[in-house]
Amino acid sequence: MTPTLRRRVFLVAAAVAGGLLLWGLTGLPDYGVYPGPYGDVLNAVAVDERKATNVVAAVTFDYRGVDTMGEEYILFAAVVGVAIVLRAQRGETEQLPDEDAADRRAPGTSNAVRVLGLALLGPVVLFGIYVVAHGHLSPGGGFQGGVVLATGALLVYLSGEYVTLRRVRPVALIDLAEGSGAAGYVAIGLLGLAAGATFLENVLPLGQPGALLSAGTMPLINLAVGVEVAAGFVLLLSEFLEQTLVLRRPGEVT
Amino acid sequence: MIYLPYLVAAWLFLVGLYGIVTSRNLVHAVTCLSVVQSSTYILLLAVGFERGGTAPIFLDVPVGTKAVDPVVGALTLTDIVVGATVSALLLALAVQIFKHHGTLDPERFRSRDD
Amino acid sequence: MVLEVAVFLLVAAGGTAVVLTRDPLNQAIVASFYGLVLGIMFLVFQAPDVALSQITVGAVALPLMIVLALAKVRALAGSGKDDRE
Amino acid sequence: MGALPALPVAVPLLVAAALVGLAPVIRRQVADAVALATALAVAALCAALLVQAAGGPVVYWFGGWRPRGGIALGVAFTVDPVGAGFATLAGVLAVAALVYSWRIFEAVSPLYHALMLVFLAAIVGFCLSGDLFNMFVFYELLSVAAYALAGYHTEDPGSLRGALNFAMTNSVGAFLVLAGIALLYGRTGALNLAQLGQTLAAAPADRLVVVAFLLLMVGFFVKAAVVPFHFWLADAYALAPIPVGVLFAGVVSELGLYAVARVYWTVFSGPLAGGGGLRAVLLLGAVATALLGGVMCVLQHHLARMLAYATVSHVGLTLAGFALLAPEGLAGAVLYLVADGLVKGALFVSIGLVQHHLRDIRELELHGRGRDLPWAAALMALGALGLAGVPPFGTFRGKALMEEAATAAGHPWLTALFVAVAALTSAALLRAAGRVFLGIGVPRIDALRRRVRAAPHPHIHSTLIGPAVLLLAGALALGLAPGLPGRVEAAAERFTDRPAYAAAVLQGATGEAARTTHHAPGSLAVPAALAVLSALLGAALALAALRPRRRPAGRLTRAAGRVWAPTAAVLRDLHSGNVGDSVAWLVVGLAGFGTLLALVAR
Repeated sequence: MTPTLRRRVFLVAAAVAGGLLLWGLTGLPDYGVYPGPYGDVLNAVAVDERKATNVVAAVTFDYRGVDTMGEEYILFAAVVGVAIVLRAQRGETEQLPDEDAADRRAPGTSNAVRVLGLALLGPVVLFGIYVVAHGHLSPGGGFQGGVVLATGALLVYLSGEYVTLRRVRPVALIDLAEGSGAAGYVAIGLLGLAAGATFLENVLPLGQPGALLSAGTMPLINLAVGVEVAAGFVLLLSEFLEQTLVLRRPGEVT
Repeated sequence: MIYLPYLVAAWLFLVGLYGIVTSRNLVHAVTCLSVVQSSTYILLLAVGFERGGTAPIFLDVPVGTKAVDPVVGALTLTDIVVGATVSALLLALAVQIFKHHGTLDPERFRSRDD
Repeated sequence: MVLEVAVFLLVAAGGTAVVLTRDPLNQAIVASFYGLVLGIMFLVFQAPDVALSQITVGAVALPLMIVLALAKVRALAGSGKDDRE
Repeated sequence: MGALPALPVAVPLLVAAALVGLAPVIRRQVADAVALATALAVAALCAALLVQAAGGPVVYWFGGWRPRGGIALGVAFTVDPVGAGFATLAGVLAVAALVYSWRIFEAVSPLYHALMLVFLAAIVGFCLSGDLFNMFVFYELLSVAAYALAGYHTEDPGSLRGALNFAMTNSVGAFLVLAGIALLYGRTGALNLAQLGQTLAAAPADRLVVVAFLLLMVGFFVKAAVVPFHFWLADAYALAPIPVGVLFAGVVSELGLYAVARVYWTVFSGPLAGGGGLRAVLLLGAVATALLGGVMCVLQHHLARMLAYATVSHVGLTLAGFALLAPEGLAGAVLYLVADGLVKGALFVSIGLVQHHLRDIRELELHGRGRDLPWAAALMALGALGLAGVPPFGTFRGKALMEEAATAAGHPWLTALFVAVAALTSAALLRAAGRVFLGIGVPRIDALRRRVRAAPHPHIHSTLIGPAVLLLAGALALGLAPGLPGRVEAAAERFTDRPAYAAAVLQGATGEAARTTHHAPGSLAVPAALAVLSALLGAALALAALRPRRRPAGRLTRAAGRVWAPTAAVLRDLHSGNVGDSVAWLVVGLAGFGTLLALVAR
């Protein structure tokens, strides 16, 4: 189809499909009316049963923990996929002759930016760890905290310390983190089996609601997810950054 | 008002698709796809919303306080993070396609190597 | 109530703006703004967990990856003319 | 072995993570061996589950969250023979694919093995799950692994474009599924299939139920590549690595149909029951898919692309079986799907053999160059017969069951469709086999110039032939195993029994052992004759295509050519492989199916 024809065909079809969607959506309860029962039951029992004050986290990592395991592996598969797809690319760019790369060197990073970036690094990493660790208590957890942690690695890059980043981010270590984050989730699931219960059963002591070490396996799963997400995003960012590796070869910036 | 969030979701779903269908740049198309995806989150969270309910976090409020559905929150919060990595995979494919064709415009590489 | 409606409409407008911004680099910036507004909408839905997720990912990580992908494309366009087919 | 249902998902995921974690230090041979052993274990575990499920439903609540008062708190795997059967098929195909990649597929890192295992685990999870959102998660997981595997040949721009189109279109399909889930959740506050079905059965279908079904159905049809949601498929399947193609063509498309059947029978069969209209809508999709796929298959000269369209076509056939909305049709469809999946897997391997030895995969360029590859020739010819559904292949039994069900449901004309489609797809393959292996027909000039033949009697390693032989033997075994159709029918009875399913899941009712249906099998003489007829028709068509043109063509031939040539050109043009086109067609299909459903549901 030509672009014009395709747009016309789409607009006609989308008008019909949109009408159908609206027709179906008006069959929903009014906005603000929740029919239950799933959420109501969980809100009533979860804190007492799981000693986790954040019911969303209790659903994510306990009641529906197997969904989250699947989600974690979607991330895992996507990251491995990016590594596979960009791998050939990386191999080739690294073979580019140095003088060719030097022509297109990025403008040097000013010292102020470098200092600011490095100064922010500590708070960002701390905040990331805090978000991961408190997932079962307050909003947050491994998914959000992992992304925050990964931006820390980016700060290192932005401050012009790519060489440092390379040192901070040896490929093998990131691969190891990526693998162990994913494996950790399954291993915690197998812990349930080892204890004679079911897969992903929360078999650790639950503790008291509100305590940092409470809710049984939830903090552990959050940790595994945090490692996985952080490693995954660092890997993604650095795979996309590899191009810039050529622009900022070791020795050119420092 | 009673259906407004649902309408917003339906609108974003179709607008995002419009963007993909008319896109002349694969990176643009990938971003449009994330708009389509966001509409499903809006829909899920809207159906789980209960007027007057608090967030389902009972750290400062006692259990039994009227709260919104925690399940839809759990379903979406993981999917948002994961969705971004899938977008990254699409972007990686787009970058590689650019490497071969020197363009990101899907209209310019429709030739088939059958 | 008025605030709610305003946020919803802002989200609808934001998503539309993302689609209609045809230049991918500008689009990444608009998408970052859209991610932020979406995060606010999720706060209105009383879902702070999701909002946190949305803001870290939608407003920061995803636009960043788009920009990086574009940077990579630019670098390729500048360098790799000979190894293109 | 109480944990049996969790293991075929958990084990490959764990191994995949370990492979990635140790990727920098692991050797290729170790990765090969570990991945193969894991796939074997998954296949064995799934087979054990199949045996267990044949005795009664197996319900496994993750985290030990049993339902309370009919409300599911957690996520359950609900294993029945149909789901476990598909999971086993996936395991067997994965074993074949990994054996094959062992030798032929150079330059792979452990990341490839990890992705294959994640892919396999996701398929198994999808087949076993009894929770709608959990099905979505595994659907996404298998999709993402599939996108990455489809784009594995990064040096081939076609493969990359195919992967991107695949990913964009299927993502939109997944979002449709998620929107459908949101609608259902807004109505019922439930995600468990049994609980959803029980809640919805209380009221007749209204607009929300119809639209939710539409969204789920279309979302899964994208994966199944039902027309007009199929535009992404050919590039993705044909240009993926051969071992990946084995899994794609063998089981992934079929999963889309499985999902529609599962969701219909557990969730929607109450409110949408007795729908002659729904049956008509589904049959329309089935006929369009079967015919368009068959015609496109004949139009291809790229061997893998040919198989890709054969997959589309046969998805259409199977959809016809499901569309009858009766246990007998479902039983036929299930048996056909499994046997057909094995045959297509074998065909992909034999194409891989050709590609490996002759360094080409295009029919015209390969003219006569395969004379020294008797193994590949035999496999391909046998595979073509398997596709045509000739006895004693399992495809024959499945098709006979579907034909019988179609006649019983008042649609005897479906038999003609089955014959036509089998003739088309087998014709394409036999034509290619005749040209490549026997050198029939006029060679293309440029093909003559590049006439590099395989080394005389090349030594073909058994790891290359083995998988294909095994898969074909499996398809034959399905056709010969005594009493199998009866068992499949019993399984289909249970698959379609919504109240019993709900009782087993929500109340933990074990239920008595499957009712043995004393269904007197109809005479197989007529179906067998029809199957042979379609194969003969296919052979005749293939010969007609290969025969050198006599100069004064008959008037009829010329008239046919006048219609055929422009039609073929238009069809080729429509299948542009363009992302925007695929998505536009998806919306057209959504609007079309939606309008029809809305009309018949009134």
